[in-house]
Amino acid sequence: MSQLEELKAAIRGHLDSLDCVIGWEQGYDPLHATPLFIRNESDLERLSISPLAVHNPATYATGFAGKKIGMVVRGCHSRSIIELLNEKLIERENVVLFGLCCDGVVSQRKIRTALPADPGFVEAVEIGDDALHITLAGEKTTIKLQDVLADKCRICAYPDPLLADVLIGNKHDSRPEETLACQEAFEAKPNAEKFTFWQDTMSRCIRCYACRNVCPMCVCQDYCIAASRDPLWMSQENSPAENFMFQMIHVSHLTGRCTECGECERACPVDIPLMLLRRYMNKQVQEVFGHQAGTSLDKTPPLLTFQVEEARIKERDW
Amino acid sequence: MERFITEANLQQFAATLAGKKHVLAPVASGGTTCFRRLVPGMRLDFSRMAVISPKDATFPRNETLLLVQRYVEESGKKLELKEQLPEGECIVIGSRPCGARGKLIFDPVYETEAIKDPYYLRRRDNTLFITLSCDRPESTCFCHSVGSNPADGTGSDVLLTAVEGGFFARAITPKGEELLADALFEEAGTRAEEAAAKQTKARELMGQAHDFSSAAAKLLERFDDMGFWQAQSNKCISCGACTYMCPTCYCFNITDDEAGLVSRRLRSWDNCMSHTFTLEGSGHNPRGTKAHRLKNRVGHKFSYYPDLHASQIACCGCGRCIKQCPAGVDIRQVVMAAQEYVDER
Amino acid sequence: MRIGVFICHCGSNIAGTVDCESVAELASGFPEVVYSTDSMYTCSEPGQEGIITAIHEQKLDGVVVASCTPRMHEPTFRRAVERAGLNRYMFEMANIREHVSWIGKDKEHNTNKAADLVLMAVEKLRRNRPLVPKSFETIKRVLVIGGGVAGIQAALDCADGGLDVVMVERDQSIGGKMAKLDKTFPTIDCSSCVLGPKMVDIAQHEKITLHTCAEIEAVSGYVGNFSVTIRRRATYVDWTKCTGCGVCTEKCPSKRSPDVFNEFMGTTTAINIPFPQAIPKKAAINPATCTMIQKGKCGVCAKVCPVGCIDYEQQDELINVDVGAIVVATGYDLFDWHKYPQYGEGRYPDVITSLQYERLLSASGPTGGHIKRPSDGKEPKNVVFIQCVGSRDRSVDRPYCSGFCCMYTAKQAILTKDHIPDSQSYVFYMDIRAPGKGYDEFTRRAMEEYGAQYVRGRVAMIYPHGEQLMVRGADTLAGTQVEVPADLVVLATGVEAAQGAVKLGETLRVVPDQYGFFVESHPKLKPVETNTAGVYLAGACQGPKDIPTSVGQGSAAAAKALGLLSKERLESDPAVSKVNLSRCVGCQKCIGTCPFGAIKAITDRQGKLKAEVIETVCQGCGICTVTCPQGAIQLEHFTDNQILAEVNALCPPKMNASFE
Amino acid sequence: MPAQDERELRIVGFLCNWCSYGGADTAGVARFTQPTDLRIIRVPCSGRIDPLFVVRALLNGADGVLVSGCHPRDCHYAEGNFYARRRLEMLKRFLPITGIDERRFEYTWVSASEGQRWQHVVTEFTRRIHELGPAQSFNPATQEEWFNLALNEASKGEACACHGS
Repeated sequence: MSQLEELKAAIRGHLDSLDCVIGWEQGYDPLHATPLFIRNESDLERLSISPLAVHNPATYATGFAGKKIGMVVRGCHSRSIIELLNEKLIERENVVLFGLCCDGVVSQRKIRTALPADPGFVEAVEIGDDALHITLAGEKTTIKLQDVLADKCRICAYPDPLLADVLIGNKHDSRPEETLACQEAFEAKPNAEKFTFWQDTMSRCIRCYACRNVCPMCVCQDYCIAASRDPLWMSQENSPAENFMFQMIHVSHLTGRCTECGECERACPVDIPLMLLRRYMNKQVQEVFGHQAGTSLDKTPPLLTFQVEEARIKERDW
Repeated sequence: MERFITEANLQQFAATLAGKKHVLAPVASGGTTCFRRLVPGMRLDFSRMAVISPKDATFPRNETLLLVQRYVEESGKKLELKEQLPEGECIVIGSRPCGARGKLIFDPVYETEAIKDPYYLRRRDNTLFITLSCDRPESTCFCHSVGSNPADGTGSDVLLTAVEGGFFARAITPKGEELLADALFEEAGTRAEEAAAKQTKARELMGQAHDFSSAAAKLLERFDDMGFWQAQSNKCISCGACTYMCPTCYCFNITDDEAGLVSRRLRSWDNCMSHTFTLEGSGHNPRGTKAHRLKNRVGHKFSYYPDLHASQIACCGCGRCIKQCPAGVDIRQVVMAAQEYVDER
Repeated sequence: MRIGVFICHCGSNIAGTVDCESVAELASGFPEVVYSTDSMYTCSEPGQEGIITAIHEQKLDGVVVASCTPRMHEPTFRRAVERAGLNRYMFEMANIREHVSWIGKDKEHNTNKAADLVLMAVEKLRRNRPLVPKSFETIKRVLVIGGGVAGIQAALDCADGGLDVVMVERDQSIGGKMAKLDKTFPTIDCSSCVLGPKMVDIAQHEKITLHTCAEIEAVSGYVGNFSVTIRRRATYVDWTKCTGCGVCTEKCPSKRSPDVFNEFMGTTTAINIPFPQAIPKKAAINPATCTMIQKGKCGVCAKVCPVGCIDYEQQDELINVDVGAIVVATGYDLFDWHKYPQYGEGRYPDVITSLQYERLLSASGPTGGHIKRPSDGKEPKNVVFIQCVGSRDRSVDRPYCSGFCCMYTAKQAILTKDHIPDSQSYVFYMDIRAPGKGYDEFTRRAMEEYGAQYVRGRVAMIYPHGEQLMVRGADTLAGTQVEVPADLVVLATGVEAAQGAVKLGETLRVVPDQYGFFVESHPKLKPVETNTAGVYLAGACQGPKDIPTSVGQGSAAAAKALGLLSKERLESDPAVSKVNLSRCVGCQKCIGTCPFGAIKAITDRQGKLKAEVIETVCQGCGICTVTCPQGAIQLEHFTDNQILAEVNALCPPKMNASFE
Repeated sequence: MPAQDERELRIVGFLCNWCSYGGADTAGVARFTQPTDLRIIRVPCSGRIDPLFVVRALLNGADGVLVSGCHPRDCHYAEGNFYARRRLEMLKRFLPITGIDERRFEYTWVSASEGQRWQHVVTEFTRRIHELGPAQSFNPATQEEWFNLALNEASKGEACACHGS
């Protein structure tokens, strides 16, 4: 039985007791997937778990407060769920997790840039073991999966769900923590270059808040201080400084809570590499608090607690 | 007037214009193509449809309506208040027909008997569009279903069509003719036919248009059916990507900023998918859930606006909202679901 | 709003380096400022009247005063605006004295800075709103920590004033350092005769509950409603039965216990009553030296005790008590003089501390009141006193003056002559500090009537010289080196904060200074208050003090506690956190970070979880406001908007007229 | 002492009421001369200082931001500075990725009795900020700056090799 069929069978067994199960299906064309909310057998038939199925179902978890739902989760998604549980934002008995041992998902941005221009109509996509075969205007283009794998998947240390009620697929051997060369290269740049980079990049931001709303850990959403007039943290001015202020709010509120699912960067319509900020902050959190959000149950986010003697905070003397 | 311009000359034409005027054009930066103010030295990127529409030209994301400065003089305290009406001409190069045509949706709202928005009108009247017709329509494109086509010149001053070695240019307005008088444009020769063939092919690629004519009434029928809207909005994350990207969304917010001795009244884009859009002072929100908000967005474009304005659908079919939606919400599917809805009871 | 701005000259304190007129003129252009003026002394009667008149005449609904630090006169001006009918929170201060005029002389920069601070205050004030305090009941009981003379005085005054008092003493008996003294200066009256009756009063007062061998374990709550946990150490004697007969101490075979009360001038028994006048007069076992407890062998005291009160199994006991106010009177300890190499670092038994000398002088001391030197029990003829041992000395990090050593040294010189008429005293001193009533006369008597030789200079070394010690020092007045043979050397050991003061400070949220003495609210105007409301200081825990000053401060602290608890209800500071229920998403993060348990979860009418602040418990720190990501819980008077307005006033964002 | 060079820079201080604000008062009472650049915002506790206040000030154009609270263990509210320490440390560590020089932000502890220490902290921090010079505005201040920004090499290049290529 294929993994998909195995998964369908597992979901089928739970469907009656759940409000819905969140998975994926094909989106507006064969190259794009979209979240699927499975409520009945015909919904279930449309389920897809290809590497195109990228969305983090944990994004929707808090929206179903009080209802019991199922979610198909990859490794990174399960971290989001664990962090939500740790912060008591969802309840364990209200979620059934169908875990997928994951070999990585694609980056649509990379697919797009792998093609010389807008692709036009996508007629068909065939997913091989290590490549995507895309049919455009009758012509087949092949892209290696490895070349369009999302950044987070290239360095993923947790491909298998850390929490699941049903586990589908073969578990991976444990993987070392890795860093992205591009991340390191950016971090190593001089301040002036980084500053200019963010100035320019932030001038592209339209403050649509897709990064915020897609973030599974952003639970304020409707009450985000970026959009409120009381408290009034930000002007509605769409300028680099104000846009960056919002990103700083997001980073600040995610300190020690970000599970690195990469949804913010994926959702950004103008391709702002937000994960540069996330990964850097997470690295600091790891260094100072030895904490990685969503990797184990019953951990308090580091900024919500303290130690009288902080072993790894060296206070600067004067 | 029909002319031809080579790709290199078009780049130069744009650069020269940019030295003199405010030019908005699609530019690739940081891996994405956006309209931004062209600075001599930048290159136009025609390979992709710009992520954000050229709406900024006529309806900028930010607009200072007035500035207030406080100061003290010998004679006592002073307060200076300056209205900031937009000045200067703007030229958009490389908009697509959908984007250029989309701005027409604004007119019935901002120029009525009762209300004339001076900021909008000044910008509209001082902006020229040099539009590029589409030759590779995408899976998300549906301009043909909302009364347009990939070579629609409506709302544009010049329409460019890519032909061998450059672009065939056709002036649509007298101002467009003035632009084409530039020496960089050459005789069109036989390129008119080549362009026409390209345009026809592009239209054919789009296939059968969907008939949205029943949408207005069908959407109204579903107005009170919140179950329908909840199902449709399941995956929506209630962000503003769709509205900010949309060439036809014209909602704005006005906020006053003040800091110390300076204050400012700012007009900025607003977003009906946001909770705060309809949040009332009392704390009550008539559109408290994303289902309410999606209903409004779709309803407004395909039902309420057409009802008020000669059946004109407030959507230009550019597909940006579909393509850029982080959750893959497809407005076509939502409208069709309402059109095809069968009451099972 | 209609805001009035008042720029204070503070005489020349501010006006000397700030152009107050131009600050006032600039301020007249600030948003919503309708009245702006400068005045000589804004805090004075006419200054305050000026504010009140302006409020009435200009119909002001907010006032900014630019003057000294708000930590000084904010309450004064708040009362003034209240007298004029405004809410006291519709007032802001700009600190242009401590933070401007006093720290720089550049008038132009100072004036600009003052104007900035005023603008900041105006911008904050525009976002203030009237706040009304809530009232709550108080517990009419006072905790006194420390049973020395300051604590005794505070406890008796509180109890006489009608309050219940709980006294906690770390040692076995109350009495503190004073109980160890023989006589007191400048009257040479018997210390225990003066203190004894007061100690008895403590034991007998029906309003006073005494816990000795006890320390403070934990304190929670807030002014008027503290909840205190006291740890009472096991004494292995049931004090409800012990009559203090002393049979056990006579029979105890373990006679090598260190005699703490006698400053280790000898040994005592493992079970003992520290001194005859001890209160409570109960025996206690030193578990470190009791062979029964250490080795399970002996049990003599249990056998001889006529009432059967010995309990070798006794455990520490935790006692909980609720109090409305706390008086801290933990006193001092002596500086460890062994740090000084020149005094022999403890190699010479005849170098002792002044307090040990007191025990030698005392009739109830180890020598029965006869001065016998420790080495051979001989009566010393030449006694050398060295002052400032651990005082006024940066090299041992004790730069402060311990205050009363000059006086007790003079007293001890006089008493030496009284005890041994043919003796000669020498005093090495730096300066004589004798500013109290009758004090200087007293030191003169020591020199003139009792012939004590005062040598102005420091001692360089002490070395053995036959049976004697040779004290070598400088006589800075004569400009020579002197050597004095001594039979006994008494060190006027300086005062330092009591052991454990820093830890107690953490428990009480009272800050110790760098030497461990507790910091008072204001060095002049609030000498017994602390920054924690309802916690007061008495005696040497705040800094070195002699007996009359300690007693006076004990009474002062009692007066503060009595004054506080004389009100039926107290008003809580309304500058506490408040939840905007419509913004709260019920994530409960604030509940987790509140140090006071002042936030609880509630369910609103739609069944949604929300946070709610218990106003009287909230202390107004604002940790929750930063914890809350959506800004739903705001600390009143220090809201995000108010602080952001100050930030924006100081560094205004560029208001672009046009964009890219 | 005037500012260390002729021009004053904009330094914002956030001080807790009980310790550091008192320490600054103590310094004033003792007439400990300090540079004039710093302007102090009084808050009840360092636990009230949202790191985002610091960010707001920096993005508004502050040349430096100094935060000071009670020494650890001495917090008037028992725990405020423990939270503050974690929050502010993370901010300080985060700043380098933004290109904002993290030396423009500092946090420290000064008690109410440490007037001299306060003088030292202010003097040293002000000196540091003057060495760094005026901060660059995050929003380009002029049209020309906008243009230069748009043309800047950094903005043309990709964010990183794996991002979008």
